[in-house]
Amino acid sequence: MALSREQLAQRVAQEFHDGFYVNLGIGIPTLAANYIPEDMQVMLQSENGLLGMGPFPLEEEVDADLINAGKQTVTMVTGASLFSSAESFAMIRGGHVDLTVLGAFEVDCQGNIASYMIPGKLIKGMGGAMDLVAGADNIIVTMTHASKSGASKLLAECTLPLTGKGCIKRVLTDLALMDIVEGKFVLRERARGVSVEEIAKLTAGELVIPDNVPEMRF
Amino acid sequence: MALSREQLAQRVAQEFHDGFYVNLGIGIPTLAANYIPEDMQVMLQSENGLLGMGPFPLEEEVDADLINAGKQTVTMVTGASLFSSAESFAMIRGGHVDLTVLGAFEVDCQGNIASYMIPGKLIKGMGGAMDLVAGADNIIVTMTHASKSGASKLLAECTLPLTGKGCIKRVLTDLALMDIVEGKFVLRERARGVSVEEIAKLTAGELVIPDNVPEMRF
Amino acid sequence: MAGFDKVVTSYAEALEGLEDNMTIIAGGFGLCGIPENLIKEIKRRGTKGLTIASNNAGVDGKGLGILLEDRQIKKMIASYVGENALFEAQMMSGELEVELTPQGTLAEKMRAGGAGIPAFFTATGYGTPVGEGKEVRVFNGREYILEEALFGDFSIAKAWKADRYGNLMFRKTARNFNPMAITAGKIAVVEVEEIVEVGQLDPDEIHLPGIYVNRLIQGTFEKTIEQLTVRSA
Amino acid sequence: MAGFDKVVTSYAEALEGLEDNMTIIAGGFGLCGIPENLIKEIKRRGTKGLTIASNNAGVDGKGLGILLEDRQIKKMIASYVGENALFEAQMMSGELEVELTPQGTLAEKMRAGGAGIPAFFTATGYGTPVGEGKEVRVFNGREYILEEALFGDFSIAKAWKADRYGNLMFRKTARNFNPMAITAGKIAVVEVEEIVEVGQLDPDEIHLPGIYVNRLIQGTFEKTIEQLTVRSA
Repeated sequence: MALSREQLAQRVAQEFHDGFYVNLGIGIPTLAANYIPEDMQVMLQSENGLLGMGPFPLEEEVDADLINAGKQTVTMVTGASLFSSAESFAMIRGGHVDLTVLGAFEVDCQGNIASYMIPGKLIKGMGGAMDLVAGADNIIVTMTHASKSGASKLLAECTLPLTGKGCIKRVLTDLALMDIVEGKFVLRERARGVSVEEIAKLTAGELVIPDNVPEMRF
Repeated sequence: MALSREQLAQRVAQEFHDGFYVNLGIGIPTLAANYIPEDMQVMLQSENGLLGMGPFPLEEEVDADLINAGKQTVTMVTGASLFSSAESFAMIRGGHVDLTVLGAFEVDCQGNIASYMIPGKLIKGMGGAMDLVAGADNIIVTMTHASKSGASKLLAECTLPLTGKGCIKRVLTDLALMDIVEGKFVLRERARGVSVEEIAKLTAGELVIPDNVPEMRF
Repeated sequence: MAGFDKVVTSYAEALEGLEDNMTIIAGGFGLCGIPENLIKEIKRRGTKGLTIASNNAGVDGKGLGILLEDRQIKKMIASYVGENALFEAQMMSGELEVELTPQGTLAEKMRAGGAGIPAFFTATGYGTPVGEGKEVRVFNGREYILEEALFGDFSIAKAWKADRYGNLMFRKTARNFNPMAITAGKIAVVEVEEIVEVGQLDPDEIHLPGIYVNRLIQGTFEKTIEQLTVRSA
Repeated sequence: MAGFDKVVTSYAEALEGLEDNMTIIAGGFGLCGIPENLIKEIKRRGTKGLTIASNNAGVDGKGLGILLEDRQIKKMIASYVGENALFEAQMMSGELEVELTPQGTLAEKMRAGGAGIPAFFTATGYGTPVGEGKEVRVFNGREYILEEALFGDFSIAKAWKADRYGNLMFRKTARNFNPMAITAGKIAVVEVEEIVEVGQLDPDEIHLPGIYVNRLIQGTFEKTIEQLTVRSA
């Protein structure tokens, strides 16, 4: 069965390590913060100028001067720091953030990602996504494996304008976890009850299927 | 008579305006701070990260963490601010400092300046001088007009390695104040009792002598 | 104004000299830390043909969004404009020119403008529409594109506290683009919540030195929250 | 060390992994704000063939000057080296390679290294020996030269206060090159006068976030004054 949003977030959280500075994109990536193991410290970077983002505020804590990159009111954890957007992206572009998680419309087996624009339909802008994918060594893309009509979003070549070129090495979909290695998707894990054949059918880019593809564990 | 160090400093101070942010190089330029008119506010920038440099400290005020670009202990005036070297040179390079005053070995009528190196003899480094001359629109070079043996330091072309190219528009020597306009020195003022002929004799670069060259007034 | 006192007492004075077709660099992220009263003054003045660089374009009826109503903006340089229906309509119809710029590149272009760096290389946007027509160069085996600095005729920004010399402190994530925006404008105008006497700010804690600030005004702020999100106790 | 606690308890541990022929980016201006104990530890380790980027090279017997005594430095990248007789002697004899770099360019090269900017244009040094062999390009009618970023295997720096997460505050002009130096090293080692508990520093007043810091150690400092200048009351 395809992963729920919560399961996707849970699986993302398995990529966290103690002491990681992490930037979580809007949507499912943000949910992953709810699944940080209790014995582990992870610090969240918000690209609008906050390192050490905490949970949403209690009603009486709400502060218009304290928001995240999605413009939501947030709080700070103990040990947080605040800085300008230039400093924030110096941090991101300079590769100081340990893990970046963000969504996408399409990914291809060259490691390209398209996530910010559908010509003629959706032109909201890239925000910080282009800097995030260019700056991070360690990126996880979370997305649905295919459209509702069954069209694969894991392509041989992205059809939409790119957010970044050759920068994606790991993709988590509602069906599978895949690495991108030498121009091919490599299937690493599958959602519970989802067959390798089903994943293969919905993956348009070249797919490598190892002998053993375990189910994800939560 | 040639200007004394104090008179040079006094003449430099006449170039100050109320509300000017000024960077004063080591030596005579620094002395100019003693001649800021009482009814005028001038703020001194020290390129090691201080805007609002005050006088030397009293003995009991000395703080090893508070020095100027010449590594001398200093104080801060009320309204001072502190920042990193990157910020300091962003300020300088970005043209935010209103006036820069520094010394030189040679200047030529193309606006070139040589101030940091005598090959084989003196290789101490340029410090912040190259950034200062490249970043400022408004620079005054203070120097002696000629060497002790009478060799002009105001040349048709600098002989020493340059600190900056085509960036000097005003030179104050112990004999004269000159502007550099379209590849020529233009004599603006002369030291008291120094003749136009004497200045002309000690100026190797092309010199324009206006009809009226007043003596400096202090 | 004498010496280093940057304080002006009216918004009209704060934006004196702003003319049609000028370029403005604006601070703020979403509606957080935006110079809301300076934007209202631009609307009041009716200045047209503006090019504005700002991370976002406000929302309908708030922030830079109010300048769209009378079509005062000719061109917008921004990273994200998804919060504004009027903006989208004017962009789609071609009335409004938009230069989408990655957020980090936009911040760095403003900093570069203020810091005397005319251009810099970044990996951001290489191989994407942002990189089209820009020089590509390889450093240490990786491709980077050349991005040029941004300069404004004016900067408009919002800080938290200032002294009369224009030394500034920002508060929490309302800092965002404000410090860099201020450095990149020929005339930098800053509105703040509080102006204190000179000497009341610790020199070590000043976020941006007053040398970058030309005019300073104290205002009152709505501080609209775009996405009010709370948790229960 | 668990989580974000960056504190180490010995200088040996602080510089673990430093090997011959590595590159070090060092903070400090003259003898102000220099990581004096980390420099002493480098001397104790006897590491050789080092390339060091630092605004100055210390004086005889102080600061980076002590690394000249056993010829530990192969190459120095600095803006001003005039305070050090041993340095001058080794430079003149060719034992020591020196890359004189303008002070502002040096600061910006360090910042660029930390900020993912591989190269930038600056007017500083155009038409001088510094510009020789470097690309020249005209922007808005003025010539600029291309300067590349600096990266280190290690950074060594000195701050005033830190919390255990490595969030840093600097004091007065001892800030100087320290923040940028820290960002440009693969392993950034910072020594401070005081380590406080996490939460004791105001997030708005942190000069450099702990994300850039790998190892943190508390030390005691001589703070030698190079030019003691006083006025009388």
